[in-house]
Amino acid sequence: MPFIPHTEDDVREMLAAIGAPNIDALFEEIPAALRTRELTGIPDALTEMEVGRLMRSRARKDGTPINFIGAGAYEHHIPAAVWAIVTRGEFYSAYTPYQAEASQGTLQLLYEYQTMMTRLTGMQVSNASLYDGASALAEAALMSVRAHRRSKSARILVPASVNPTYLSVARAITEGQNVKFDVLPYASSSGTFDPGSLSAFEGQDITAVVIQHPNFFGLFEDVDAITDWAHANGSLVIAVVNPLSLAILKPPGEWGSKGVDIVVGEGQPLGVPLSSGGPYFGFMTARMEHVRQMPGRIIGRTVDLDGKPGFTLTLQAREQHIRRSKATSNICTNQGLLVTAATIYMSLLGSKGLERVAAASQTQTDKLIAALTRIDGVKLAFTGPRFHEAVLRLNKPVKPVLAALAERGIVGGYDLSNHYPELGHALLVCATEMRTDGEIEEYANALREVTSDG
Amino acid sequence: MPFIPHTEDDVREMLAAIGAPNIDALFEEIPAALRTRELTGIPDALTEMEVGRLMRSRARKDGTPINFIGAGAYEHHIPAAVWAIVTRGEFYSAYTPYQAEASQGTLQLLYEYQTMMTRLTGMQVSNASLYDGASALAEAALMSVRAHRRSKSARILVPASVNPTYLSVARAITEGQNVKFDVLPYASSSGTFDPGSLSAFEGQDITAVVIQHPNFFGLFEDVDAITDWAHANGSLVIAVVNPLSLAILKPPGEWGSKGVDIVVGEGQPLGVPLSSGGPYFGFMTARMEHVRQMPGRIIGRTVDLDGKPGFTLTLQAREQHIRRSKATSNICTNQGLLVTAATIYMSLLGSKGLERVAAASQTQTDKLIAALTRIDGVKLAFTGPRFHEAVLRLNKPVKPVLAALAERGIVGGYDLSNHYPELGHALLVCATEMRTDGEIEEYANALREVTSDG
Amino acid sequence: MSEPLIFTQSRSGRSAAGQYPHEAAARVPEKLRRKKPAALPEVSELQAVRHFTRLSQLNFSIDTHFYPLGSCTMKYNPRACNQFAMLPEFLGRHPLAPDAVSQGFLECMFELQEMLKEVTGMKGVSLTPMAGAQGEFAGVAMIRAYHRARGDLERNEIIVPDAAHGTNPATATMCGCVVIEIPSLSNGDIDVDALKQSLGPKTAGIMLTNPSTLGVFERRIQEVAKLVHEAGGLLYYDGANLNAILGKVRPGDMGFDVIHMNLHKTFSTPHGGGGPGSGAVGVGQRLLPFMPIPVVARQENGYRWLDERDVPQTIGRLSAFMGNAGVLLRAYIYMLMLGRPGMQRVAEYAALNANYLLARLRAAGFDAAYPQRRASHEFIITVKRQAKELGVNAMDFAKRLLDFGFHAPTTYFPLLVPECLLIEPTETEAKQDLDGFVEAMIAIQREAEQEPQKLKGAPHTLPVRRLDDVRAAKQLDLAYVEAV
Amino acid sequence: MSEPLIFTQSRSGRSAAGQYPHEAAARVPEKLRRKKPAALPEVSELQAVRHFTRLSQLNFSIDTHFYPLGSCTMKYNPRACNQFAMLPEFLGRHPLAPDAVSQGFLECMFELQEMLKEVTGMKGVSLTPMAGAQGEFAGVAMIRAYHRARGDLERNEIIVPDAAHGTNPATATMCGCVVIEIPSLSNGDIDVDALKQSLGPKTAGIMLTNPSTLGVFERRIQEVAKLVHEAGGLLYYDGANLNAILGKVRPGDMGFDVIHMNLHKTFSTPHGGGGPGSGAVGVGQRLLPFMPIPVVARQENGYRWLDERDVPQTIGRLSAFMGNAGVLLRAYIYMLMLGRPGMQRVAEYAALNANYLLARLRAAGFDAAYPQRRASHEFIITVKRQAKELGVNAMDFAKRLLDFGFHAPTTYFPLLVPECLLIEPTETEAKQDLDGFVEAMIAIQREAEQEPQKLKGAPHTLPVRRLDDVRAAKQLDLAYVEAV
Ligand SMILES: Cc1ncc(COP(=O)(O)O)c(C=O)c1O
Ligand SMILES: Cc1ncc(COP(=O)(O)O)c(C=O)c1O
Repeated sequence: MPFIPHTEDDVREMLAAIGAPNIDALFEEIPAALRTRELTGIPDALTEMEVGRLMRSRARKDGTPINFIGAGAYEHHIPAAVWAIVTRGEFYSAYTPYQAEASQGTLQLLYEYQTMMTRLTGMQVSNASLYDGASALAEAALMSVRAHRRSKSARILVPASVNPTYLSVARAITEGQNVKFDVLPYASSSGTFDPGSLSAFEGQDITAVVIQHPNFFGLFEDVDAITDWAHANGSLVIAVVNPLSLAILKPPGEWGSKGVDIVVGEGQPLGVPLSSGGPYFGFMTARMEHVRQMPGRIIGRTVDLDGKPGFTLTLQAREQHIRRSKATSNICTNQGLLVTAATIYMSLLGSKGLERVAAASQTQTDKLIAALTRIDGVKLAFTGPRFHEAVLRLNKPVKPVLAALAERGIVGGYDLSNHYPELGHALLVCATEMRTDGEIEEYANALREVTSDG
Repeated sequence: MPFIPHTEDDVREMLAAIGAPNIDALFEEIPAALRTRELTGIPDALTEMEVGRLMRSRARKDGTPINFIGAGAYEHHIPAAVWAIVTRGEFYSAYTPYQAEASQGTLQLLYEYQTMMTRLTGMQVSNASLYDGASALAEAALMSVRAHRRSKSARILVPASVNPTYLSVARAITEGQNVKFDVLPYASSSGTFDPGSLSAFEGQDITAVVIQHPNFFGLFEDVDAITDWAHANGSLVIAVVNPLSLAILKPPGEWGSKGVDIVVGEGQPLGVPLSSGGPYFGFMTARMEHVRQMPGRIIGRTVDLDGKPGFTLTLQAREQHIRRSKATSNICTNQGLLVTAATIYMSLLGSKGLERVAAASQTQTDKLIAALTRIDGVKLAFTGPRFHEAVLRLNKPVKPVLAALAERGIVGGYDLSNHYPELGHALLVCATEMRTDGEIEEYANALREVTSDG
Repeated sequence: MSEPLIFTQSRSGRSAAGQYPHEAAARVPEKLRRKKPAALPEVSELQAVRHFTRLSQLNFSIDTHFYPLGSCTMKYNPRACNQFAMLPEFLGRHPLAPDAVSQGFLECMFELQEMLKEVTGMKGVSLTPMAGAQGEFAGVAMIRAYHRARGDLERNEIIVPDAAHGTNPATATMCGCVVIEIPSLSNGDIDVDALKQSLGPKTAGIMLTNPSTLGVFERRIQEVAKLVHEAGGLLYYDGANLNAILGKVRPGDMGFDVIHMNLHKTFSTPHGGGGPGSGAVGVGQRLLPFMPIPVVARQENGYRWLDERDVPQTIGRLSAFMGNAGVLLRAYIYMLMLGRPGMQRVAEYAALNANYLLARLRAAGFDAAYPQRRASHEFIITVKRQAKELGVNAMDFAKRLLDFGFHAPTTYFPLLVPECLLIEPTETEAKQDLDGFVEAMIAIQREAEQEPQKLKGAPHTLPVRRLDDVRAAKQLDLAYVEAV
Repeated sequence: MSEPLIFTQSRSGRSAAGQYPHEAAARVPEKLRRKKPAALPEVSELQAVRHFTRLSQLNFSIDTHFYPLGSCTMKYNPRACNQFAMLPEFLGRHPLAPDAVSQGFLECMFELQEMLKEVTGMKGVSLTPMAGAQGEFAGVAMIRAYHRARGDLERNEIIVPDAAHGTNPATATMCGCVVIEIPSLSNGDIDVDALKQSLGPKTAGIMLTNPSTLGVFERRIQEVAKLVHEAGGLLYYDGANLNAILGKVRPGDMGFDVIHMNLHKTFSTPHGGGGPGSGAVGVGQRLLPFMPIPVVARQENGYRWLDERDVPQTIGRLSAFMGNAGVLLRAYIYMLMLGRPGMQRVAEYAALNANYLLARLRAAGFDAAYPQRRASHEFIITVKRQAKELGVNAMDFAKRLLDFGFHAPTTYFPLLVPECLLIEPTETEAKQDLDGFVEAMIAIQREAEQEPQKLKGAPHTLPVRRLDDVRAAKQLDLAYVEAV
């Protein structure tokens, strides 16, 4: 019996102690009519060896194509030490640190994480993670509604240059609480949001303005102007950022004249593998004044009976297990293990390392774009300053091009035509520090072939 | 500076404390003429990311062919838990447990290992490992010379059905101490050693007789008769065994009427991956009366100042760091981490699990032989009872056959023609529980193609 | 044992230089450029490895301790799940990679959906929710969408028993619903009369977990289902406790319309010191059109994700991609290793362990909260009597258990049982360890009688003694600030 | 903290059933069959995982502690080395697989040979020895083979300084040689006069490590080399201490004919609580024909192993296959990450740390064994004075250091320095940690003066207190026997 330690003797003695004739008797309170007869749809047990064989064959089917997509998930080098430590049983198999004294490892690590995230984003407080970047934006929207006492509208402005999936998720999650997102077009020439277009909303009750920077197209937004407009208009500002980019970009805490109110984003670039989209982690930092409106766990430093410093979950009165229907969010389990990875990652890289990674990613993307736009029928859509992604316009539909590239072992980018039909045959590409010059050349050669066919 | 934690400030302060003008001054005692100028043959440093890329490309070159060789190294399923625990820093990065109080984890584990090995082999004492199976045989030979006070000959009988490489290694290592190995032919009909042929040595001063069981051809030897002959002749008996086979075979401690004197073998089948031949570990167990002649570390249980049980290196007076030129062996560093793997492996499998693995390996080998000998020109050389290896005779030279199979992703066996030219085009094949019926069929199909060519 | 903050080990100019590219300079317009580097730690690789390795040792975990945390199902997380989920191809797969290079992964996900349907008795499964609470969200959002699609716009009340996990009412609120709390009877069952009174034209649905967090099976579940359905409401099953009934009774067969499962509990994916989890949802016929996307479908030319075009009435997306894929792979692998017989054994041995532990603790003089009932996979001991007579409370017992090498049970939840310890041993613990726990409880009881300050001051042998939570909440210290 | 033996957790009939094949029965002739199963532990997977995880926590290690064990070079073992050496293709490669499916691995081995040649200044390298001692064996065996090949059959004396590691004389014996021990001078150098007297027509060679295990560089090495060569002997370099001179001076340039390297020290492969190691050997021109096989060669059609047919005068094989391949891969990866500049830094910072620690300890009143000398990568403190004045010895200091969270230095080696602590901080430790060690030593010295029983009874905070080694050796308990 895999995973069951009971011997026959054990079972006999245990039943005797219980006073039950057999194990089945323990389920006697379940109405007989409801009892499951057989789980015919479940296959027989496989041994670990057999499962390993199966999973390796599944994995082999997918192979290891060279990846040029970003679109919210980025392939960066992850130091071997990160996951060697993350998967240590003491981190991997512990629960949420409810018993603080028996969880100081996790708690101190989370406190260190919170510190790092406040420093990276330039804010004062951080929670201990949300599910992912998209749901973090939803939580930020709800938080802004709670935090902005004077605003009654629950109306939030979002440029269309924000990750469209983030917007869908935010809508799905906040819809029950009547949050309204007004989507504002980006400037078709630049691919960025024009702060001037905000003047139409001057004086209106806008709870918050969202800024994604770099935006979904990889471009830099005019964050100062938008932030200042929002504050002048009495609105809060929610920044959506790639944490890695903050190694080279001014932190949201310094945008405009007083900095943003809430920062969220996807933590994946900090030491978390792509792994089909998750588990990743959403991060959230904010101004201290909003801390009681924050969703999620927060760790505080305190002292023990002997006055020795220690760490504990704090401000739990915000949370569902205490406040129930009045909690700031229903979140309970978060993404602790990924935060563990990120904390180790940030410790190993330091700000200098992050800066180098960010810069190298930018450089490789520049090379990628140079190589691809040399191909007839491939054009750069927006030429402004950018981080490590860019929109290309092809001379033919993107989907079959991507399929043909996949056959050549290349995952060529993200097809924008569903979300942004106005861009035509648009493809979002990305290179990180992981992409070599040789791989870029390989991609260019393949794309040349594929786009010139027929 | 990868791996160097020093900041410029640190260096300055440290040099000041030393009173040295610069780091170079610390090497001033090295004659100037000898100082190395530049290591031109060493390439520039690679980052971890770059090394990862390089190593992955090297690994890809070798691929993952399906393996049908044994010949001393066997591909068994290794539970995921084994190496997850073995590579924990506390095991992985600890030194030999000289400071017992700070090494109780390693020491207790080794004591548990010793216990398991004595139980598996049916002997009374075990050391904490030797380098590998081959060098363990060499050490056993030397030990038998020391242990057998009455024998003056240092003469050891070895059937030719013993792994020929083990014999080479034993010769290379014992040669300086004038140990002489007399190699006795195996019976050409059966592939096993005929105990009757020992009568020629009756009454001679033979220090020890070596028995490998199952022998190099995978066949079972007449261990009782050989053991009893040796003891009757006043010789010691050294058994060379595959530890996995002992789950189904009578342990050497029960061979003949009084059991063997020393047991050695290759520990690799117990949870150690093939990994190109090492690191593996040699094991050695023996009768208690010989313990002071054993080479290698031995762990003992004792008590601490408070009477609490604890573990420590013991009988160190046998070892080089105490006894120097009079030590039982020069061995110092052994193969501790692999023993860690084996101990966890044996704990997870238990004797029932080992028995199943052994039986499944035997079954798959039977199927393999049935499938291959159905091919024209492929014959089974020896038909006696066997464990999980067998000798096949092909109708053409083995080397090109193996090369052709390798092209088809199959590592088809071990070419015996160098060591056993008398066997003709002989191929030693092996299947373990890891080989599926499908893979066996794939091999048979490939071999049919390859042997029928031309 | 304690470990200084990593920031105190940092020195300007130190780094693990092998971890980042040799040279690279970013091009950022002046006004967007970061001026002062973020003060992240500057440590060597060894320092980081040592720091976090040492930190890890300060934790209790399943891999090191018996961890009978009720409602959390802390059972063995097989190492194989981790190893195979972390095969390089799986780790390297971009979530938006074309289907052509994703069939292996998609096949796993499809089969996982199918198996979860089978064990829950539901008609459809979406794997996308990233934890139990998000699964609950998806469930309640689907219930709302269902009523709305029928034009039944008034139904916004969600009935929740007082024993429910906090995420249930919190979720209802998040979905814009009004929470109607109903009491439990003293035997642990729902107060069906109170339920009847709560039902009405505004009833959207009810959220139940069965067995409840009181550790007992809701015997009148069929009646409850009938009542709610007749009132026009739907039934939500909080499947965090599925461990109790896996292979024994299926939520779909009990009449539930929607369920979320905590794969990080029943299906043994690790909890990672807080997460990640996965809250896959299963739905009956009525809610099929509303499932959160994406969902994997098998089609002629292979597997593919269904999206808003395929499921136009979907409640939408709940994550940027498709949920916690790596957690899902682990659950899939675990289910394959259990197989049909293993799946059935889960509840059997979970119940055996819980009932045995309960029997032994009662025999040792402890009070069960529901002494007339069978325990499910967990049960409640109340130390109300000890609190009154000896002045030691559930927290004191919990903290003292830590000194004995046992993680504490869940304390003070469910809220309706005073001084409660919610104990869930899980099926992967051996009798010996349960016996050890009983002995510890007996020893602590004796201490409570003879030297209660031993409990009050506990723990004594951990990296820290009892922490000042009040101070933590009052003098907020949420991020380290270097002394100047 | 302590953990019961796994045997006491075993129960008949328990198993981790997912780990072995469903069904299989062996066919073994009756008289060869095992009758009673070996009494291996019968535990669940969780029990095994928990047991060994908990055991691991009882260890000190580099990943958790500063570990200044002299002569052992306990520096950071980069995790990348482990990760890349354990790529599935490398783990799965059978040692006897045909060359056609081995080129990737062979290329790594070839390049490793080349790099080791470069850093040692030797002409050939064989990677096959499985630890330092086996490397020594190979070296001395080659020296013997060399003399024999020249018909110089009388040369069987190996000269070994008294400071040498125990493996040196033990190896000489194993090779059938006679050991001639020569003393060291009070300044740590070899007594060259004594050397001269020992040299003669029976001299096979000399085994030296330079810097010696006394932690100082042998300044007259050129003279020594000349003398030995003139006497017809060869020079063996014990390269366990190569960390001290990597990139600074090469054994080949000093005149050595053969060297072994401890890759598990200088090249930072892990020591694994006892091993594995790798004792690759390098040889000069004269010994090239005698190298242990196999050795990798690059040829037109790729890489291949050379064997006895290619190296007919070889001393032979020392392992069943080709040595500790996985260790070699780790060393190779490490060397690639260091690269040329990193290789040079090793000795620089190892020496900086050693000399700094020495300077600080001396400033704190401790006595250096060789106060006039620069430390190499390690140095010796002697507490002879404390032993005499306060009755506390080197062992007491060592054990008390454990309580302070530092692994003890090597004690009572080299044997010629009384009450010695051989301290090797290595280059990967930060100044802060060295400072912490100095503070601990100062505190212990203070205790030695004020409450020496603190030292005598140490350690106080570890899983066990000081162990009774005498009892261990007298009442041998080498394997567990169940009480009946
Ligand atoms: C009964 C019950 N419901 C819901 C949840 C919420 O699940 P999660 O923590 O995954 O969001 C939990 C777990 O804490 C639970 O025990
Ligand atoms: C100076 C010296 N020589 C030789 C050795 C022996 O090396 P190994 O332990 O790898 O056999 C050691 C290590 O213990 C050593 O320090």
